Amino acid sequence: GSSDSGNDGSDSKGDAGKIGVILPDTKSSVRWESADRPALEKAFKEAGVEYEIQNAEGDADKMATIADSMIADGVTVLAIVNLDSDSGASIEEKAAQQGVKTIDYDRLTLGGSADYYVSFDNTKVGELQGQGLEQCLGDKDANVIYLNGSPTDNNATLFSEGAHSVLDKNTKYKNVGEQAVPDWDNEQAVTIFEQLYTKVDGDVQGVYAANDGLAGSVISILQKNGQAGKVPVTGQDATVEGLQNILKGDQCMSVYKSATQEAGALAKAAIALAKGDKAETNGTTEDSEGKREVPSILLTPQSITKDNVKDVVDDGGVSKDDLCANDFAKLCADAGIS
Amino acid sequence: MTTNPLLELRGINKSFGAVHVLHDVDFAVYPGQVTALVGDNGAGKSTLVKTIAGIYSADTGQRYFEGKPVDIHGPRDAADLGIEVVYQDLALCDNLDIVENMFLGRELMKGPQLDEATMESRARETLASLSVRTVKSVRQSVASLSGGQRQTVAIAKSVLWNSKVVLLDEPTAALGVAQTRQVLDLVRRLADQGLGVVLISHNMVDVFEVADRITTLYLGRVAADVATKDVTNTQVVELITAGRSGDLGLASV
Amino acid sequence: MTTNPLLELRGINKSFGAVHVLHDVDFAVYPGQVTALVGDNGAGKSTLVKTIAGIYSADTGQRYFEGKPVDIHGPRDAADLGIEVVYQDLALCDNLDIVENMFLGRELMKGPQLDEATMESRARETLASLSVRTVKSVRQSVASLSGGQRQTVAIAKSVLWNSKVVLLDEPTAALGVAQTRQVLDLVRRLADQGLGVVLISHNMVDVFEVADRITTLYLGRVAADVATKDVTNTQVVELITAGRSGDLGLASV
Amino acid sequence: MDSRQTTTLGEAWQAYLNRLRGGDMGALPATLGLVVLFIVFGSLSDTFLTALNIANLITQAGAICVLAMALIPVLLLGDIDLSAGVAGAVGAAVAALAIDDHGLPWYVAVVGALVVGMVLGAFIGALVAKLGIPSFVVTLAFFLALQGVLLKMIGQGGSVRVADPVLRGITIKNVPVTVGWIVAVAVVVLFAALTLLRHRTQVQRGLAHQPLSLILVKIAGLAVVVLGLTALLNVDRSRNPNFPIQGVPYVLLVVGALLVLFTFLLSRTRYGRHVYAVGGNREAARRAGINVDRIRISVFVICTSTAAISGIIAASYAGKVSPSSGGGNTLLYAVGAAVIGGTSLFGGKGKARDGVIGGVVIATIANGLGLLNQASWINYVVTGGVLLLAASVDALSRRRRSASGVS
Amino acid sequence: MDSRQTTTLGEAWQAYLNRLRGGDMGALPATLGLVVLFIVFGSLSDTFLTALNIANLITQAGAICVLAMALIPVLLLGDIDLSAGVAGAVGAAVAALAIDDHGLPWYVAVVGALVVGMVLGAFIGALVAKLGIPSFVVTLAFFLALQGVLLKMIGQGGSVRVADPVLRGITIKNVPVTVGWIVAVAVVVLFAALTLLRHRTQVQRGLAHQPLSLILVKIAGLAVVVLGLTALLNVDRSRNPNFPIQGVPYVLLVVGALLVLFTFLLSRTRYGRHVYAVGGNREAARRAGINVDRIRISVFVICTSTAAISGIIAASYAGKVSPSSGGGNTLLYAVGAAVIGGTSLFGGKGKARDGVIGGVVIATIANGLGLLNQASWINYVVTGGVLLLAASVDALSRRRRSASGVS
Ligand SMILES: Nc1ncnc2c1ncn2[C@@H]1O[C@H](COP(=O)(O)OP(=O)(O)OP(=O)(O)O)[C@@H](O)[C@H]1O
Ligand SMILES: Nc1ncnc2c1ncn2[C@@H]1O[C@H](COP(=O)(O)OP(=O)(O)OP(=O)(O)O)[C@@H](O)[C@H]1O
Ligand SMILES: [Mg+2]
Ligand SMILES: [Mg+2]
Repeated sequence: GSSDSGNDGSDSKGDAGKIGVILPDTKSSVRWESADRPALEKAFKEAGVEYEIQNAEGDADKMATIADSMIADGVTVLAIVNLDSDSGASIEEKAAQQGVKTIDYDRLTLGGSADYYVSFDNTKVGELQGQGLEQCLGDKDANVIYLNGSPTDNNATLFSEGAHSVLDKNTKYKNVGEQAVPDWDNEQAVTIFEQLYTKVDGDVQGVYAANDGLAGSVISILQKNGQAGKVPVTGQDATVEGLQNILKGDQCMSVYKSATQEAGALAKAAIALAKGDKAETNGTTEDSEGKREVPSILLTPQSITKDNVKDVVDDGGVSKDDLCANDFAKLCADAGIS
Repeated sequence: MTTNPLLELRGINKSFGAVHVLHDVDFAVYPGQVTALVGDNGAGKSTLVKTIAGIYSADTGQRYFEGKPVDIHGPRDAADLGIEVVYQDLALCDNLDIVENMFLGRELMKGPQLDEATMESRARETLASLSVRTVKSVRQSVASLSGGQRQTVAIAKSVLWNSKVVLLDEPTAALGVAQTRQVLDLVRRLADQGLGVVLISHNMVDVFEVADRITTLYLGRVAADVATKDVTNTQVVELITAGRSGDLGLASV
Repeated sequence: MTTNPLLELRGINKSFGAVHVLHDVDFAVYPGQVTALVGDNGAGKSTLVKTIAGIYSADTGQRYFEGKPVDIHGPRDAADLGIEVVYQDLALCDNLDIVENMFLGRELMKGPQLDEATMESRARETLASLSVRTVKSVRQSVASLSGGQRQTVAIAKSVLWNSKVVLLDEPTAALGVAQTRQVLDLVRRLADQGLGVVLISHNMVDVFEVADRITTLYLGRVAADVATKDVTNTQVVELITAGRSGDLGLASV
Repeated sequence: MDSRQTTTLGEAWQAYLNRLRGGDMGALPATLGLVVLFIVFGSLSDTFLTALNIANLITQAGAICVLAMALIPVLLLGDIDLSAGVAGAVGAAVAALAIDDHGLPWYVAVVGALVVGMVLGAFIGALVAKLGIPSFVVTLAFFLALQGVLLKMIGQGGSVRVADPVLRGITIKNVPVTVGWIVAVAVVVLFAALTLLRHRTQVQRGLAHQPLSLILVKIAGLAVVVLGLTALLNVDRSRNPNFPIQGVPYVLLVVGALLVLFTFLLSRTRYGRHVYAVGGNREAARRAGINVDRIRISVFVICTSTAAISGIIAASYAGKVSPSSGGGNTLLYAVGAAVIGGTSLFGGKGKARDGVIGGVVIATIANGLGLLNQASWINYVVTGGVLLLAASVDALSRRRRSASGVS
Repeated sequence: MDSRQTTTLGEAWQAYLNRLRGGDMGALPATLGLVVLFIVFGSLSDTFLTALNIANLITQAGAICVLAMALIPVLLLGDIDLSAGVAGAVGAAVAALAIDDHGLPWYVAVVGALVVGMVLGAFIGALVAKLGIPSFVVTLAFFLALQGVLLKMIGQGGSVRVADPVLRGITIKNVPVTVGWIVAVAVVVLFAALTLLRHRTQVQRGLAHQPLSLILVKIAGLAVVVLGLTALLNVDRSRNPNFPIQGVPYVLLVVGALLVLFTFLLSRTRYGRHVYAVGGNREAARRAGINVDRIRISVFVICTSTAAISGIIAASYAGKVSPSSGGGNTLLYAVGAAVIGGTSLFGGKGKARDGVIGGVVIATIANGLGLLNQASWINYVVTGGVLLLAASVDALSRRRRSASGVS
């Protein structure tokens, strides 16, 4: 009987099953708790289905524990954002054995047995980041530093690959330093970047940062050296921090993956499954390891620059109050956010 | 007794779990007198001392100080009443030096800072007065001291304050001949100044030399509480080892 | 001396940092004899014992055992030679019980398991033989023992093995009258069995009662090494406190 | 004379109360904390006390119980091993790669993991004992370095699958019902036989012993728990009629076997005695002729190799080893488990069972919270709060001990 | 008689060597470890010893030095505070939100952070001292619970910006050149005056004292370090001609002031004396009439409020507070720093400067490695290896101590 679980509705349809969603963590990105959870809750409540939403807090064992307890609790549809393919596959295997339908949310579980896949394309995100940096740099020759996500996170690898696939083709750009940031730790990122910056004597014209948090860390050092706004930095997730930095001109771009949109797609598919129907798909995705095509609902990420920050606010990705607090009110107004 | 006791305990019982260590112990300390507390190993002497000092809380029984009932909940309370104790297990901080240990809990201050200079001079004088000449420096950590040197520090630490009752639990056990002499003299001197002194010792020669009264504990019970002049060495040894001697001692053992 | 020493040390020097504690100490232990090691507090007696036992390594000097030069690098080596020590600071494990402490390092086994039953019976007999009657249970942790009880456990632990040399550092300091008697008798009995026994004590009465020889340390130097029958109590006390007595002792002090 | 030589149950109970009052509390305080947790979660969630969830709890607790147990000998010396979690993951990765890449059978892989654990432990132990570097620093260094090794072995963002049916089976398979019953009965009978035999010898030789009645109560208690749990787990707990799940999870046998082994090692062998001695008073142990360095090295060898087993259990449960396995707060939780169980970080005091009881406490918090479905910040707060609750039940029931001056 | 009462420099040197041999090593071993690190990284990277990088190092070391120093009083009691890092982040978040959301001036915000730290510390201390729960468990619980609180406080925005020029300036601004020189000279003069005055009193009253020559050497040493560092940092170190960077980073003043304060508190006040006493022998301290519970609570209050300053420095450096601030391995590193500096986890032994020296060691590893730009797994391994290297230099130079039996 907690306030945000939906099973207090006594009028929920008896024939509909119960939906379980396991979110991955609270640290790599804020979206899971601040966007996905409310969007999903809203959709489920409207549909009147029973549901449970939990966060594994970055711990694969914990995710397995949660899955066990959700199955014990009688969910019939289980959606997970895996922390890595193998742990995800093992959860899906257990679920399948108990007759529970599974959906891969946001991240495909390679070698898994999910019935559906709902996501943005991660390699595509990396490509957008690469293209964004290319645009900000223009035709100049540029030394580029890469600040990747956690070395233990496969998505970080995909983002980086996507970005490299764009930037490596451009012969004007030189990779002068590349480091992965353990656990996406923003504090460590500051030191790591400061040292890369010092190593090349500040001779840097562009920075690939895997998400807005890391971008913020980079900008902190650029400010210290009077370079903020002069050296373009990429980001991802369209967080308040990232968007504010874009408005200020310190950050070149971010990538918006509308959680509302994605959560809506998930909710729709899950509700359909819970009611015993099929979900509508718009393609398939290849699971290279499991050698199968997974029925998919794929969404397109959006590149965000100063010009279209407004789109994120309009979509509900961030609230205007948060974004336009204090000093940023004027910048917001300039960007047409009212 | 003509004078009233300075400190008096009545009907003290103390158990550790299932082990009943003190049985209805009555004990009194008179001003200007040395009371020797004797008993076999494990008789309960140290337990009694720690109960007086507030280290242990008694299960039952009442304490009176200068005739008034008092509650002692911890060493702090005992110190506030003017009770000072030299414990058998010494209780020194091995990580501190001699000066620091001697003034622990009553450091001398000079404004906001510790007055190290004064403390150091006073510590040095005190040790000299107790015939300790082998200590190289009073800034030495007590961990590096010899057994007797440690004991001297513990004595110096507790005896040199303005107090009304001093309890010494086997203070001369590890001391050399000269140092023992000094401590016995000190004990006598303290009593002559009007303090109540309790001396625990297994050395009957020392006990008979300085004590005015002797209280004997036998298996946690008071076997006898007599004036020194009324008993002989042999009688006391019998009281210690058997609990009774002639018509002195416990009724049925 | 007619017999050869069982254990002999020559020219031992030992410093702790800047503090020079033992100066060219020569020391010998003879089989069948009790050698008393006496000296003021801080004279270096315990340091000498620990150097013999391998707890400290000497800076210079040579050790001979049964006439042969030996190296002692740690307590294990000393034990292998048949040297047993009762330390002044007792060295008991407070988290273990009496039986466990007494057999520490030489537990009796029954196949792969500890033979608790035999160890327990033997521990009980041993304590009884040392006149300790107040110990409630030999399965009691040593942390809960009285000072004298602890000392008895330490003595029992080290004395009851087949050894050739036994060193006792103030073994009776905390003991009651009866227990002291037993330990002194034990010391004599061990010597009569042909062992070399070293007894450290500040109690001259005890020393004169059991010792065959007396070695006096004064500020880390050997002041005299004499047969008990050749000296008087007063002479020994002078040697201890002043380093010389008549023509005995250190040349220039 | 001996207070334990009482004979009637009434007297025994009185003696037991006295011992409690005297501070000799045994496993009671930690167990009490656990009972409180069960009551709290049982009343908040209908699912918590179902057979399915109890079985889940057992599998979830496996890895942390073993890791906490692995740490006990190290903690007994007053040392700590921050690297045990990651070292266990390295061991598990070795095993998984041996099977995956080299097609070796599972038992060879497990032996490989154990050997890797031993070698790592010997290294750590040697640095601590021979060079005298504080174990906190040595194992912090290994904690970091081994994460690098793991990352190298598994590859950035990758993971190694544990597909071997035996290893995977540790946590997802169950012992056949009849075998489960046989084992359960055997355990109870063996325990009864051994304790009664011991008691007879003690009485015959006039040694300190517990009253017969108390021993009978203990045997009865064990029988109720073991047989009750077996009965509960031998019922089909599946929600899916086509897929029956019944029997005792294999992991329970592994943990049980390790618990017996560790308890024997620590309380019945000379080695165990020496571990306690070194932890209680290192100098006294040295003077008693114990080779202190060897003991110090050995506990790290035991710790790290047992951690490898814990790593394998964790890998079996997650179905894989990833570069972050064993990292994060794994080790803090395991040390916390041992401490909640009653082991002291200052050495000399602790038992193998402390790790198991504490491990179950920690796993119960995660399990129970998992059923309550709260926002993640609430989960953090509640985890901390519940941990504190369990620990304060424990602390309060131990209080008299210090009040009676035993410290 | 007193070995310290020698007078010529030669004799003083001899006496110093003797003290070293006797185990009284002071700050030497840890400093030696640091020097080794500087040599290693200096030879591997050309940039390492530049003014720019030394300034980087100072800013990077700020937060961990302060956090390690905050932990010293707790460690002196033999306790631990696993929650200090996160508590510091909560304090920083309070300060940042006070400025951001409520428009309060920075000093009010900082006071707010300190108060939050004190309240948290008082809670933790009371649980440890009054209920008797082991500090490891209490602070593990707070470590978790406070992460939840932090997440709740800043969860929605993902991070709180530290835009206030004063707070941000702690790590990105520098003291004006002339002011820097004035402070540096003042520090040296003050130190010289105080030590010489003390020496004179000691000589006059015939107390134990160090030889004058040694004192002069110490003063000279301090002068060289302080003035040399000031000279180095007062040169423009910018790579960008349009944006000069010169002067001593403000954070150095903050750390220096805290170091002086902590050193005074621990070594010159009654309170400090009592902290050492309780850590050395709690029962002896109690018998000496010291209120042990009050001391135990107070160290946690000091620790957590100082941790808030550390959190603010970290936030200043990163320009924000995020939900992961102060989490992860932050605390293990800080404890490791204190231990490397020479503080014992068993209590009773340690100095404020241990935290600073150890903190610089840890920061140097990250700084040096950052210049080498290696693959992630190599970074992990090298961090571990270098930590071990620094610690073993320290351990080896301390060795004689235990050889001489002082333990
Ligand atoms: N904390 C404790 N727990 C259990 N038993 C204890 C405890 N403290 C003391 N005892 C027991 O109480 C009895 C009395 O101990 P106490 O230390 O008072 O003896 P004592 O008279 O001082 O002996 P000694 O002359 O040897 O110092 C002993 O049998 C001892 O074992
Ligand atoms: N580890 C050490 N470091 C420095 N000095 C020490 C150390 N151990 C002993 N000393 C010093 O060496 C001297 C001799 O100590 P030792 O313990 O041998 O004396 P002792 O003859 O046994 O005295 P007692 O009769 O008091 O036991 C003392 O002055 C003591 O302070
Ligand atoms: Mg006593
Ligand atoms: Mg001695």
